Amino acid sequence: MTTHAFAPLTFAVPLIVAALLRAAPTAIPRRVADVAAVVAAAVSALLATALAWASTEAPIVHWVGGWRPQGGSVVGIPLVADPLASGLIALAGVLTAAVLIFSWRYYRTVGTLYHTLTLVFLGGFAGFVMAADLFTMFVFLELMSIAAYALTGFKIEADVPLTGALNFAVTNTIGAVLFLVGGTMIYARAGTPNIAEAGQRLAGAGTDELVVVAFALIMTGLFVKAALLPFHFWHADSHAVAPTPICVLFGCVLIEVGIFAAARVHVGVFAEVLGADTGALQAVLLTVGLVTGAVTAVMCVLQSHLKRLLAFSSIAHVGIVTAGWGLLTSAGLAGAAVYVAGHGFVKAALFLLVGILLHHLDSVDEAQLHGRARGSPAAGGLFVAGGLALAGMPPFGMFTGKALIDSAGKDAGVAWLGTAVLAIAAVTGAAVVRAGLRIYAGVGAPAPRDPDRPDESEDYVDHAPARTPRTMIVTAAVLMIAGAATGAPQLVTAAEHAAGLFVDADVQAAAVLGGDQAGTPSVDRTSAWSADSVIEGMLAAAVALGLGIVTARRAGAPGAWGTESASPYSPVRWLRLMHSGRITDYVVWLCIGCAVLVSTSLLALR
Amino acid sequence: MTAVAGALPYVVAAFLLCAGWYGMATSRNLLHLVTCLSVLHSSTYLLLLGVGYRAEGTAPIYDDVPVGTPGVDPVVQALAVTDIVVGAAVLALLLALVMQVHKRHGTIDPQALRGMDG
Amino acid sequence: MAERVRIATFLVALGVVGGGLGWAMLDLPPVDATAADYGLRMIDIAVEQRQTANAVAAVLFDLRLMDTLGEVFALFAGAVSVQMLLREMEQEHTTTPDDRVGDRPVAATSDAMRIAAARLVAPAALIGIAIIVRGHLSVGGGFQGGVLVAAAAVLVYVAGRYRQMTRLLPHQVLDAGETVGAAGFAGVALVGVVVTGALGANYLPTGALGSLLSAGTIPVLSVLVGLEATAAVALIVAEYARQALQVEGDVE
Amino acid sequence: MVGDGVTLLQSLILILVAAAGWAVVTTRNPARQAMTYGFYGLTLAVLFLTFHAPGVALSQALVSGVAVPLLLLFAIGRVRKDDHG
Repeated sequence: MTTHAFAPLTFAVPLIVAALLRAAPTAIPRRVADVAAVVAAAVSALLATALAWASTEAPIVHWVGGWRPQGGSVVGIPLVADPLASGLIALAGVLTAAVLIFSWRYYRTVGTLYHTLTLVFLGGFAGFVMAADLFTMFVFLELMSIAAYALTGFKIEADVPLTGALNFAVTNTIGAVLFLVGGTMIYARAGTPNIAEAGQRLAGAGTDELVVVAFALIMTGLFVKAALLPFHFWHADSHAVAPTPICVLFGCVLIEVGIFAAARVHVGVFAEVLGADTGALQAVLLTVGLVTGAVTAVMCVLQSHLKRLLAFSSIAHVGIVTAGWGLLTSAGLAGAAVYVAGHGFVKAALFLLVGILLHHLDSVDEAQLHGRARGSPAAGGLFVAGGLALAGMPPFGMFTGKALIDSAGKDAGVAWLGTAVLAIAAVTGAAVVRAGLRIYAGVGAPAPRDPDRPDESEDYVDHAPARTPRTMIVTAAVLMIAGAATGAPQLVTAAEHAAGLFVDADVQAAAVLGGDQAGTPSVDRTSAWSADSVIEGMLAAAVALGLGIVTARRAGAPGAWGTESASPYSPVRWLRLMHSGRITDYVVWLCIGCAVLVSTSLLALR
Repeated sequence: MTAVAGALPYVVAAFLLCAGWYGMATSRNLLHLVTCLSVLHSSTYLLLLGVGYRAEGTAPIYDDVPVGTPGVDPVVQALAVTDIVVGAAVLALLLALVMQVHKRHGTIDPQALRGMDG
Repeated sequence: MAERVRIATFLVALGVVGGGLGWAMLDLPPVDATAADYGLRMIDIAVEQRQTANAVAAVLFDLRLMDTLGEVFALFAGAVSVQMLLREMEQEHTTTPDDRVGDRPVAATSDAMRIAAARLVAPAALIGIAIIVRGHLSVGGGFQGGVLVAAAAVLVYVAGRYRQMTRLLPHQVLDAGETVGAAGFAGVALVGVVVTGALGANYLPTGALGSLLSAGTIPVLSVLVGLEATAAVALIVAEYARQALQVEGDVE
Repeated sequence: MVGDGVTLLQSLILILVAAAGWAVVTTRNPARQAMTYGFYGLTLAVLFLTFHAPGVALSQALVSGVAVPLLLLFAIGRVRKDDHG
């Protein structure tokens, strides 16, 4: 068996174990099911890592069913494993394993359905990332989403707004439909659903309204998944409902995969046919990314519900990732990739720390938790370190990722990009630092309880060990260390190389359709670790720390950030009103966003 | 005229998509909203089959027509079947969620349901 | 957002989206002149290289098996989700639905309808099974047949009662059916990796066009999908029926 | 013949589908809507038959014509019972 056969196993293994576990609850002891699920996720991660390792020179292609192209035309569905795709699956696999380990003491009452759905999510995710075919992407997008919707609504007995799960499911289904409509239009024009082949044929036929509108629809669909403004509402709402471990998967890989898929479809299908003017598209993507980042960074600061705070922070960071990709250069994409890796581990650790708080103190509300976790200095230290890492402190992956995006921005003539990214990251970091200081150190005045805010409790926790189960805190610490390791210079080099492969449509097409690879892609090398970048990173961390301390001291006092402003014209009030939690409003926002993307694309790209 | 008539399936598909969307935005009942989502979803079935249709083709099933007769595109048909199944699965899940929302919050009027604000 | 402003904004946006869609679709090749040579090529491959009369089945269970893998697991996950979301909550009494609401029975199905339904059960199930098994030869396949078999189970419900239905198809059987269907599908596909190095490779002899034992793994996979679809649909319907019929016992 | 490709019959069914779809959206009473939806699903199934897609038509008829209305009615029943129970 050669390495290419690993590609289908990354999703087939979790799926088959999921199916077997489904009927298992009575047949096998509970602990066996726990271990089997973790092993399945870990195997998927290992296979993906091996693929990433083996595909550094050229993408590895596996033809499902053995249907290689016949007579120069595609027949089957190719799974394309390159280091970026495989790396993303490896990240998801590791985090899924961590989530399942963390959940060992959770959720006894529902047998193995929780395991089953978590593994189906991973399987759908891996299939979605691997498949270089528009139709297959749609099916696996839906598969992954169904598992995610169900996991969101998992805590039907807890006092949480279940509408969050519904909002998630409805908006994302519309997104998937729009993706399929766009994909079908491409199929009608190019005569093939294969990404590489469609790209070549479109490039030959030239652009018109059809191609441009299909592009806008596909991007709308994927941006809904990526939770970019104004499609982001579902993300924070889902966090108010979903079990804390599941939030790890949502915040760290689910929304990021939207950007990955957007990049893959853009490079494969649209880059050449829309290529005449990358400036316009670059401007659109930078705007979308940075506006998303700025608005949700503010929302992040306004939250006192910890899971929602982290959710808005995730969206802000996806905004940064979008901006990195939006430069449409390999250097920008490399920065985005490193950023995703660093963010994934750190954010996962933060969510698990919140899970521990919930486990002990039955609350995820910053105001209610004020000073109540003084007894856990280790957890508090990890929490604040996580905040600083989000701000871009060395040596975490977000530091190197940001440095790469910064220098890529300068090369692409967007010199201010680094500053904008720094500001967004510092603000989201400050919010986490503030919450950490208030909860674990009791900084500032305790806030009066808001009677409208119900307590949340994780009803399925086995009640209730006095000490934190070691699996929980150790998992969080290990993830934080992994987050620091993603800043290693070797990973930067590898990501630059991988991004060079990824954005070169010729390399991708050669791997899928055969033919000669036109030389090795040029790779820009930046040294992410320079004196300047380290100083900048420390500066960002210092800003986050300072802001965090100031806001922590002032929080709870009247008129502080985050308290309801009296003025009807206050922008903060408008922002809050926008996040109404009503699905009918979100449907309208989705339509507005889609209309903006369609009309801008028609004006700028045609 | 011919171009317009040839595009009629696509136009109807686009109409169904917009109609479903409109119904969702104006809905006052989550069961209604979910059904409208299903209408929006069904526009893709029509679009897919429209794209694969050829008047001179037969159904791509050669049990009682001779092999070699031109057929219509089987790929979009297979995907339409898949799409219908996936749509049904999503719908079943959504309706289950609606029942739970009603149990918890006592209403399924989306205007009356508020999540956590801000 | 004021309601009027909201709707007006929405209609403008919807107009832009719809207009853009319409404009783009006029650029589509008119129906009847499609350029999708990909799909048309599939027919030849299905018949010549796989001895499969039903090209749609060949696409579903061989040429583009990966899509169907996703579909099978989407249905699987859908049923699991419904089961999980509608599980009995601790506050609810676990009363078995007995087709009564409060003191009065659920609107009894009329005798004529019950007899008609009872007569339809067997034919529906048989036709369903035939559609599943002959998926590679003629119209339909595992999914359509599976829904039909599940519909037969629903007819049992119409003819008799909830209890008969659950006695005929208890949860454990349906759970196991789902596992066998989904895991079996993925398993048959995985054997392909071992035998030929490709997921879902068709490693069984393809036989002669038109015979029941032809087309290699295609009928096997069709049967597994049929099992999965039957179990999933029956499970979903049973869970819903339980919700609708459950005697109110919620503790406030 | 109206134009190349789409026959008169198909055009008529297409218009019926559009009308039925609009009826589903504008029927605000869920129980009635379930029935309208079933009808809409069946018109789509007939349309797919004329598009030479019998397999899709069969799926569509079974799912939209039977299964989905059934689920909708069960869900409506549950919600009503909670309201009046």
